Amino acid sequence: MQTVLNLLEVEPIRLLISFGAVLFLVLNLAAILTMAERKVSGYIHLRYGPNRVGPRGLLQPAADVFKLFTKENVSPGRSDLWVFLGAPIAMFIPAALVWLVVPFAPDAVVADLNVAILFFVAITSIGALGVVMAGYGSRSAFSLLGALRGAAQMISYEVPLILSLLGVVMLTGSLSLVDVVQAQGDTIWTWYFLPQLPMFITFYISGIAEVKRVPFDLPEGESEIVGGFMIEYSGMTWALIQAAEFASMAVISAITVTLFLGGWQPPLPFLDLGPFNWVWFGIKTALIMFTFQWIRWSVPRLRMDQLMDLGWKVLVPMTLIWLFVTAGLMLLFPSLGA
Amino acid sequence: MGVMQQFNEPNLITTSTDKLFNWARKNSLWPLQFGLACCAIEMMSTGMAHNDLDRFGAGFFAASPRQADVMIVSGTVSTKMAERMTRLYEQMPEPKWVIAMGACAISGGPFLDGYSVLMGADRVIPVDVYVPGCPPRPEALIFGVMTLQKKIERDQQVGYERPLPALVDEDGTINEYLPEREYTGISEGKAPRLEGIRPLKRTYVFEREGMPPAAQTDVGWVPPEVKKRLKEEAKARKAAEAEASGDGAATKTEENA
Amino acid sequence: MLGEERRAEHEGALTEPPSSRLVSPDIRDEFGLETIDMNMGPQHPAMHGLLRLILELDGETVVRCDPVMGYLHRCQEKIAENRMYPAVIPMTDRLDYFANMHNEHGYCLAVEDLLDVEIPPRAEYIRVLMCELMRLASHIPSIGFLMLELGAFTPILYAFRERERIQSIFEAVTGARMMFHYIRIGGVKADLPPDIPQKIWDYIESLEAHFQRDFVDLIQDNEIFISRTRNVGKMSQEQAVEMGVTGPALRCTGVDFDVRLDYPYSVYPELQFEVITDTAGDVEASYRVRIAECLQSIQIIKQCLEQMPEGEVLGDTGRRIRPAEGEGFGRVESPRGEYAVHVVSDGSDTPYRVHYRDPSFCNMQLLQEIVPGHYLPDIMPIMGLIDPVSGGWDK
Amino acid sequence: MALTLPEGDLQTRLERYLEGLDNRHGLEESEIVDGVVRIVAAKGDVPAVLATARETLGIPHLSFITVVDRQGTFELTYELIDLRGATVRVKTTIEGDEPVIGTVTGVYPTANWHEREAYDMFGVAFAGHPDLRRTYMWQDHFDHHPLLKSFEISTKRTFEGLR
Repeated sequence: MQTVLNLLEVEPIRLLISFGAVLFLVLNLAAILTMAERKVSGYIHLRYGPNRVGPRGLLQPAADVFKLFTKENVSPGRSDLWVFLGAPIAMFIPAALVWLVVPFAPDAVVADLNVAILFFVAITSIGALGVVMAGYGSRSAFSLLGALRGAAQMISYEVPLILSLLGVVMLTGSLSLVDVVQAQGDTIWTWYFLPQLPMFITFYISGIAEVKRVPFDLPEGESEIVGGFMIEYSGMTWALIQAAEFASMAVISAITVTLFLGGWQPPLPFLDLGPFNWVWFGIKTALIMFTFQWIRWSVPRLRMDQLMDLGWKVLVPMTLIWLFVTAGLMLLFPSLGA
Repeated sequence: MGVMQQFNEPNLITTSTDKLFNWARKNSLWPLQFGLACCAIEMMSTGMAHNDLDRFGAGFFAASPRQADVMIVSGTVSTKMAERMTRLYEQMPEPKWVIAMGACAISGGPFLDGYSVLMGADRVIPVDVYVPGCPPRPEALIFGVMTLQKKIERDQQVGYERPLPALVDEDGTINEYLPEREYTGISEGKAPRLEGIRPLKRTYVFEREGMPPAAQTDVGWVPPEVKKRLKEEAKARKAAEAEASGDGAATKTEENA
Repeated sequence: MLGEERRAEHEGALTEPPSSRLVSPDIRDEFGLETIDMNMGPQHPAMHGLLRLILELDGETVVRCDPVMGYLHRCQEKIAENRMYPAVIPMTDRLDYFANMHNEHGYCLAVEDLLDVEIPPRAEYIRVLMCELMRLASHIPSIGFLMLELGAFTPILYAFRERERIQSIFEAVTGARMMFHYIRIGGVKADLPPDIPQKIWDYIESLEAHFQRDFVDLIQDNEIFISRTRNVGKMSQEQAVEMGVTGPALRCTGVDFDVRLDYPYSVYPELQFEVITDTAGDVEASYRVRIAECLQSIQIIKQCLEQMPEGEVLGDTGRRIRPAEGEGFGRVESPRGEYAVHVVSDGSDTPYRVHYRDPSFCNMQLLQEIVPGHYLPDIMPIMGLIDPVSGGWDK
Repeated sequence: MALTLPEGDLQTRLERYLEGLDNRHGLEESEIVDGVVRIVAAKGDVPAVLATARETLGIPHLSFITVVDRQGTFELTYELIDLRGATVRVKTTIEGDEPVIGTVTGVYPTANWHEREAYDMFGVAFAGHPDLRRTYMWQDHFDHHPLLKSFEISTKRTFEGLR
């Protein structure tokens, strides 16, 4: 037993095992989130949602996954096969990779990089590549439009997303996510979402845009371009795209919690659970994801030009102004900085 | 499924995987979002809050045929639509099922006499479950979905003989197996023409400028000079044909001689 | 008018006319720009049935839009020629399947025009009552469909909850949920069951109580809804009248044409109601017209229930309906606009010719007029503005 | 923007329409029956009559065009309404096996699809129509005009067969 625990201390083995655990979590997360999505939508729609498969319908995602496993995998006759089949993988890998730097608890992080925020920014922006590959590979007017929309949207919203991170980086003075969480302290009013409120809102909105959910789901646009870039995918490739979407949604929630809502820190000092502080992280992430779903079922979709207006004319100026305000305040009161 | 089909008869592996996959398939039947006519409204009602089809795991109406498992043919199928419907059916990945909802999709229903109405969806695609009614109540459609679930439960990968249509004697013995209906024809091109009706002469095809190719086969009114030219061309063609057939007859007689 | 202040507040937010987005073909050639052809439909989630649009797109801007119909052509007019007069009524149910009662009513009016039959006043009131319930059951889902096509999923479920309740009333009265065959030549099939007037009254009261909450407060002031619908599908009065548009799509431009008032039929002259108009002529205006018309329908239903006389419900038409040679016309205001029927009789017991003027068919001509210049996603709210029904335009 | 709809008493308006049309064109029949101006015009006059109705008399709306196949002749009914209670019904008859009549799309743009429908169902050609395609049927699959009386569908359901 002791040897096994010692083995965990050895760096490459620890990394591999913890990465395996994270991958397992991510893959299951997609299933759990589809179920949550259907249940939440059910309650918003005044209906039950799945309740026949297993207790209270909890085995529904299992049925969906096994069905998709055995579904025929169609690729259109004129598609660019390698690009077509590579796209879901190119979408899934970045979504899963970002989990490497998410700190679940003080010691529970796969890789505590000192450039974790840069890593997050770099990896998420690869996701747009997968969308473009899917749209191009499918050879369909609908998916091409979806891919163009997706690329434009994800690249545009990358800018406010990164700019809104900078306030936190300035306050912390570090690019490590563990440092960011530790700098926020264990009381709810010292978390960064209060001093950085405009940045928090910007990050939240551009986060929704980054993961392509309503009201920013233009690349999919079910009632316009019938699923957009994923219109031609079936079976497992489609499931992989869905898994990537849900994983990236979860990762954006997790990063929001880490940067602005104090990560694993309890809201008040006496609620400190010690080694079980990851429960706080889980609760906060779930809450953010619930708000994503709440928005999903409540508002209509924007149009492309309005989306660009919002991104470039509202969010970017707002973050830039607040960046200068933060910098000025830090110059005036040096105690603010870490 | 290639691995499984190497077994000649059912064994432990095939039966247990059958159980798992049939359970998964029957509990996750995603219908294609394919509303044809009046029945589509009742199909929508079925998916809505009062009759919540999502309870059975069948509530995700897939807009793209690639992600759908079951096609609910909800309404009258016109001959113009039959080709599109067949194409949609072919675009769906295996395994796939079809529910014919309503009298029109079963037999043509009240529009049976119509000149552009297909007498039942099963003339072009194989149908698994028929739900009668005009339109069927949502409860009836839910019953149809549950019937389909029972059918899927019986499915086997190996050792399952599909029941063939047969002529059966009074005592129940099978007299003669009938050939299976082949579903070809419509998706390859043309819908079956109505027979026994004299084609009228007052239609002409012409190409319209500035229209995409898909719309160019439609008919338009033709100015008289073009009409004249078309008539002359047809006459010339007919004359050429007559000449050719005359030649053919001549050669034939020569051969006989 | 609902939300008039907010409109003033937002004025000038989107003043660019859609046609200015179009690049002229010369410029396109000069810069080597290419357009793409795209087929939308017939199987498409937002096409209200089986409509195929051949689109030419310049980026996301629609250059040309060509609707292709006929995917649900069910030979209604030919079949009607081969059936006896009463046997055509169930076929008209299947024309515009969101306005079944109005279709029956229009056809019966046309045949009664041929026959000169006396219709009992109670039957007239029941007809109007049922038609207005049908209008509610059509307008409320059409608001839901508009939102569904904009990407919000929830309103359609709330709308169908109301439709389900109205359908249960229909089922109690007529025995069917959708295809009623209730309005007959000379009256209606049967009297209302004794407890139904009270049930309708209770339902209408409850609908009035939560209508504002479910369909106005939830939608009207949503910033995204406003930006997606304001100045989208904008048309002038001349344009609308020229293209033969009727119904809410015409009234949202400000032309107060309503068959119920201008070409009065049945007992509408005895009832008090307003013609709802709006001035903007865009999708948002049509939404507001539909909302206000629902409230008017509620008022009409209440008046019908209060004023309904006792008596017979089916006039005497004889066992075999065989009108003299001639022509009959019927015109009603269906939820989508002016629905007219022209019946030609040759003295036999089958009509010689039946022609339906369906509002969906005529209103759809707007598509090729107003869609060019809009962005691709704007087609969906414009379909919501016209709100056509497949069975109607294809007959 | 604002569109002016005809005003005044219904009866005076009807008389004005009747007079206006009667004075300008040689009509075969013209009368007022039950609040409807009923007019029978020669085939060639129809576009001109409708142009007068729209341009001079200001009747804004063409409701529908009905074609009736009288086996040998075709009877066309143009129903115009002024959106305020008055109706003008213009009838005409086309002889012959290949009916042709002038289009009214220039006068009433809404006639576009009505004429396409009439062409599809009856084969009545409208000379000068900008886009005379079939609306419902396909040329590839179907080369009949189905509403002609010469085109028969399988069953005719009347009392005649039952008694």
